[in-house]
Amino acid sequence: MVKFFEAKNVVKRFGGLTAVNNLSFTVSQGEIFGIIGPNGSGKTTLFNLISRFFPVTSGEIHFNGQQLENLPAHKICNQGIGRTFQVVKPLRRMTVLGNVMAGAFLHTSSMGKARTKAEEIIDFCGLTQFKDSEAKSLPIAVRKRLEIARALATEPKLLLLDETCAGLNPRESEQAIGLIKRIRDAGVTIIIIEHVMKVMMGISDRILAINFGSQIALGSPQEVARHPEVIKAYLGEDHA
Amino acid sequence: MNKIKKLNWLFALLVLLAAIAVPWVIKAPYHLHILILVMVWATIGTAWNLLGGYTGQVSFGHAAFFGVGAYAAGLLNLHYGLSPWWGMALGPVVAALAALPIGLICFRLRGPYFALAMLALGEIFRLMFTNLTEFTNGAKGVLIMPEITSKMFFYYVGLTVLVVTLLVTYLIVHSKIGYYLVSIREDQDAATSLGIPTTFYKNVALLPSAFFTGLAGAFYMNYVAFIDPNIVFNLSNVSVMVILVVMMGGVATTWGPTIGAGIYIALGEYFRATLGSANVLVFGILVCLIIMFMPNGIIGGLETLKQKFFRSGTGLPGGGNGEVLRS
Amino acid sequence: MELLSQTIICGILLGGMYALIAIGMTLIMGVMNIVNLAHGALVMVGMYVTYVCAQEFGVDPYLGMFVAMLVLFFLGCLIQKFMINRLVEVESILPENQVLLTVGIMLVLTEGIRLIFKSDYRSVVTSYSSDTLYFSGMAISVPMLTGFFIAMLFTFLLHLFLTRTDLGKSIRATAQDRDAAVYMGINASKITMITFGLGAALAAAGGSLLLPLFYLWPDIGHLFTAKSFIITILGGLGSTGGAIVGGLILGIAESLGATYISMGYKDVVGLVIFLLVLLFLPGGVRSLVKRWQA
Amino acid sequence: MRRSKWQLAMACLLSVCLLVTVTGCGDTGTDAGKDAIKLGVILPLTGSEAMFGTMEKNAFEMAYEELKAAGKTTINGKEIKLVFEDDQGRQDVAKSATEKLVNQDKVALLSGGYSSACTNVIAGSAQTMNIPFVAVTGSADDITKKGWQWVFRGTAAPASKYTGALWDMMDNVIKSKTVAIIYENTDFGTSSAKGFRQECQKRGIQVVFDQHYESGAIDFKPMLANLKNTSPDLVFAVSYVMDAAMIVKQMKEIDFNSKFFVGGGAGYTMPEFKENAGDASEFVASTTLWVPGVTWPGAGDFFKKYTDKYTKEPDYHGAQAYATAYVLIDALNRAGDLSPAGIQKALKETDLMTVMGPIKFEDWEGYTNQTKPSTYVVQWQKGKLEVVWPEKVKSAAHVYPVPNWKER
Amino acid sequence: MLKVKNLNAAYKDLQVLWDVAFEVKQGELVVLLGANGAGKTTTLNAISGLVASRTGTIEFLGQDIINLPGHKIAQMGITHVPEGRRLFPEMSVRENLEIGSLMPEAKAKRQETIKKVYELFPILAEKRNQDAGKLSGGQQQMLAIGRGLMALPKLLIMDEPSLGLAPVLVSQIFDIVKEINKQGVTVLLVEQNVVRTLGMCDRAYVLDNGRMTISGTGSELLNDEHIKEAYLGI
Repeated sequence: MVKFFEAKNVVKRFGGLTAVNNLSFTVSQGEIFGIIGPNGSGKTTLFNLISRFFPVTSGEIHFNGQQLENLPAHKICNQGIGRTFQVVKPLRRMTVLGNVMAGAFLHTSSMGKARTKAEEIIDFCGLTQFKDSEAKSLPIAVRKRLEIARALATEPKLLLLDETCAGLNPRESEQAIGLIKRIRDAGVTIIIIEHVMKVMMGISDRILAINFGSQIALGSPQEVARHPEVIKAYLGEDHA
Repeated sequence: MNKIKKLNWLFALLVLLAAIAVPWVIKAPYHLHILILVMVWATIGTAWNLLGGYTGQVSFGHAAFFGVGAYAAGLLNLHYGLSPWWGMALGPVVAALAALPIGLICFRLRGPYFALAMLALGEIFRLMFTNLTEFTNGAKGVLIMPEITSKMFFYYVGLTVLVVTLLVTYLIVHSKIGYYLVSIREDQDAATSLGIPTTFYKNVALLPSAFFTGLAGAFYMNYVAFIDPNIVFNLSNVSVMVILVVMMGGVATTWGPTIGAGIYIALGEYFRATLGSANVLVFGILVCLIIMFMPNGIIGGLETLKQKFFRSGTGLPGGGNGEVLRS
Repeated sequence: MELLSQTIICGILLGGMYALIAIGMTLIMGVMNIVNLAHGALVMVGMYVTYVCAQEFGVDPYLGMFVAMLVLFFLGCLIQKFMINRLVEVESILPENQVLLTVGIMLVLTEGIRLIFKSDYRSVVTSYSSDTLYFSGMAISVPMLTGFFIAMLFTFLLHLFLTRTDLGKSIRATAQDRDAAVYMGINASKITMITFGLGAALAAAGGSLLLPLFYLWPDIGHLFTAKSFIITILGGLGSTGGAIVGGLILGIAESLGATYISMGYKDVVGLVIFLLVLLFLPGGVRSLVKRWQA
Repeated sequence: MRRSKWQLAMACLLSVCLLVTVTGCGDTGTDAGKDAIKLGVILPLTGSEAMFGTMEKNAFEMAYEELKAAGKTTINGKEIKLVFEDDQGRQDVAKSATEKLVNQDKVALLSGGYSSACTNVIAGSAQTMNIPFVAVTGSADDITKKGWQWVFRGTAAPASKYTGALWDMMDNVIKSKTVAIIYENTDFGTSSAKGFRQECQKRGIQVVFDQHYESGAIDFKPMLANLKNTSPDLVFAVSYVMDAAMIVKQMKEIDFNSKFFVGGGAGYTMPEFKENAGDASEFVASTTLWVPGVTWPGAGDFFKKYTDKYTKEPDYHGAQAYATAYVLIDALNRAGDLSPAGIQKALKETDLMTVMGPIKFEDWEGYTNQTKPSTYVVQWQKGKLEVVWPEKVKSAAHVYPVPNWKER
Repeated sequence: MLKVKNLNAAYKDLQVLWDVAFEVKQGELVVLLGANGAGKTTTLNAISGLVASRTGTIEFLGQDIINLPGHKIAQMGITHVPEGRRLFPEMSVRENLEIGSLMPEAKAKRQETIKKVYELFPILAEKRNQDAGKLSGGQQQMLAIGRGLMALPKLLIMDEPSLGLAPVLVSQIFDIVKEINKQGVTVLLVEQNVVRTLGMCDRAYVLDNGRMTISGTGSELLNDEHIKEAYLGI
């Protein structure tokens, strides 16, 4: 059987530094797959490898029967993978609607259709009241949601979310988590990076913990949270 | 929203009607001449704006396309004795063809490096057209004898060129392509993540930009009737001037380049007529002031003002945590 | 053979002079990321200062050069502080408006000078203007050789300044990481101002060295702006050594092009090299050296 | 907040400017239109050619004052007025200036034009608008070769005819077998070189070196070293002012000797050339249309008066403008009818002796309304520009062959 | 020594800190804890003057420094060892250290201090002529700390000195921080390694979403369940 998403022995080196070291994992359809790790452990690099912003040094990435690692970056989205950025990259001088429409144009060239679709998604993400605001004037929580909406507009089968909750207050965090769950319920598989484990515990089906680019644990949230290597990575050596 | 759109079209239609009526009101050929020049620059400005303003790829080498368009018209006449009006068909096509390899070369670079590469290419065109004397007549330039001399005729041709350019750029900008172009300007990484092939779309912006610049060049040749490489491939008088025109009017706006061209040409002409030998100096000071205080041009500046006036009341809906902190 | 060696000697001497002008630009572009199209105009203003010194007060151009450097230093500081620096606070759609501001500055400087001095061609003729050394069949112009050595000396002094003094190190530090420089207690805005002034002063020096053998008029700046860009990109941003190598490469390439292709294509050769370097060797000669060291 | 005020202020300023411009452009000149005869002169008063534009403007004004004193500037109670326009050395601006002068200021006739490019454009516009245009300096062959009846050129020779006197001298004295041509790649340079080349072919003289260059180079030595290797008898060079000085200086530096070095006008006769080239200018010859020492009546006076008045020596550009002013006002005085056609007719009938020699607009060898030029060969001798050919007007004997650099 | 009250800070139009208040006393080692994006780095940047818009009071040695430009603050004796080291990559190790001591007093003792730094980090002495950019991660971190020490700071601010380092090195870096503090330098530290830092600090504050939530001595917080929850969600 073809795996929905599979990374095989992925390695990325920058000069002498190994940012991602021989990672292998699979994600099955409909899952929320979490990736955690301390700052600088290679999570975002991994996303950049999947979305082809960087070329892999070695290893293979398969998605839906397609091999990704030799495709140009903009083709990844065509394959059905959407992503958000850790440091949000809104299209600053476009309105929220415009941002989302830019995503919606992937599958249509009609302004009307793109617009209807974008409005639906904006509604789905709870951004209706900001629809005509310029992206640069939005607060951070809205910007993060906007990024998700924009990625959703490309109709992804797999959504890569990079630190969606970082910098949000608890209320906003909860809203974001609610949104992520609704997206999953709508049939989109999600890989999510979080630094804060708390967020991951509630939503992830499985979690991959990495440090120094290598896997240190993989399993259910509870298993991972109790894994001594993870605790060590987060809290320091002698904590148990 | 749709109402606003209809109003916009209505406004455009009114402007067009007014423009069509102008020669029946202003009969002075000198004023028509100024207006014709304004339309030439508005066309180049609008074309440049598509690449520079909307796509964010600031070209310092649009003289290359302008010159190629003008020379296409001139050389047709020189070598084959064809009417230079055929150049209006050939010029833009040649300019667009020239843009293909240029795009392939220069879009490998970003930001100021792209600008510098375009600048170098523009200069290379100038030098090549100066040196290839067999083909281009070199520095002697190309002189034609216009068959038609009526200002009104040129006015309407110029107007048609401008209207077509405005219409096409407007349609491009307000379509999928336009959204993609602005996305590329705002954030290239984000654009890529949305499945936008950025280099391809930069070329998509470059081709019509070169096409219409070439069209303006061919029209210019027909109107002014004489060109030489130092004129049409000139760095400061064409490549830089077009950027100033757009910056003055409004970067990435529909009407900006036209307004900019109007002000630029009219003001330049006025200064020239009134200020004597200090005219370029005053003009230079004005350029500095505009860039320092109205970096997005007159339309951009007015836009900011409008926002300042209206924002204070409404604020952001549901601002909550998003209140803006200002010290 | 004689032709070749004469060509190369000419190229080297010319390249040395170009280099000094370009070092000013490489400083400005490397430290502040400012694409300065007014650079040639600054050279031109410097030359006029030297010219006035020579014509009105009988000061030898090689001494007048120092006056020009001082004047241009302050002029550069003012331009940076009150014009270019202001743009940082201005929100604009296109970051390239900074480039255009320098175009405006160039216009103002050129036309201002024209208003004062008219468009007349001016030159400073010195007793040594056309002295020539002959060396196994090759002719070497004395003012060019002097200029070359002074240019080299200045470059060397600048190198010492940048590597040995705290101020110089602060400039380099600001270039490499502006915020970190502030963490170290460096007043980064003052440093950028000084750097621009220094760049302008060096430009003036380069122009002044050319004065005994060249001539000047208000539009001469364009020539130097173009050359400086080519050299700066060729040598690598912010690198004094790179500017020299870049200057020499450009000088020799132009000379060879003029001898073996045609004088008319001389500038095309320079521009094509410029494009090739931009495309295939971003970072210029300097990055080659780095790669070779690593 | 401060910035927004600035923006508002700028917006206001700009809109006011625009308003003034739109309404203002129309006003200039409509008021005095009736009781003056306007003479439009288009010259580069700013930009890189302003040096010559200013000189020509000065000469025009000087001539005007003299004529005024002689009572020639008032015709039937109407005063002739000079209206100057700046073309910035740009040809689209030249077109605007032409349009303005003709359509706004309603000038009776046009003059001016420094560069060939601008002159071409003004001439074309004048022809289409049926306004007489008398070119001052622009010397590209084309300008009077199009059969344009409204375009006149009296004080400037077609570039390819600058060398008339030189060929006479070549045939009689120099008799070179090999020549080298170097020229700047401008309209004037290319036209001159082409004319020279054709004459060479006609006479079977071998052209051993033929190269053009981009003006403004610091170092001509690579080209000159190449040139040296071909050792021609004579070098013909067409250069702009300062390139000329650079070329002869560097020729001296690389010790390149030819029997005769002759410039094709332009740079080699200017005071700046002598000043910059220093002793390298000695024995350099040039073809030219005019020198202060020429025997035409008033030439020396003009030179002296101009030098006194503007504290700067004029060159042939000044003389061209000065003579043109006389031609124009002469024609206006003779014209029975001050309509364009009347003036055109009067110009056609011109036969006037000026500081540039006799001016007579004739049709010959495909040229229309073109004065047959008198050209000279001049040579720098002991720091002075001496006329050495034609024999009958010479002010000093020619030095030929020129001594080698090292033997001076 | 350092007293922060009602500190609000924003990047452009994005507010990051809300009424942050804390205090560092002479000779203390104080730690700021918090998740990613909680505002730790912003707090430090606000203190050293690199955030454009900030309001409130930051009192250092009795003087309010909230409106001073960054370089003035550095000249007063606050030295910042920034996140990600921020070395001058194309300058040698020695030059990096020299750049650290531009202020008059520090400059007077430059040679002395360099010697001390070399003693603290012998590896730097060995590589003194190499470009900083070519050092390994750990060496770079040492250089960053060394460069900070060169200013003879009254208050040393360190932002995640253990970021991206191998465990062995992390431990080494903490030992050094402790050592520096022992030698009398007041230290304000931002760290992720909760256990290690709580173990060695005098006091600690926890930032959450730009607001101060918990504060106390190291040992108090070490046993606080909230900490664990904040980080691990268990």
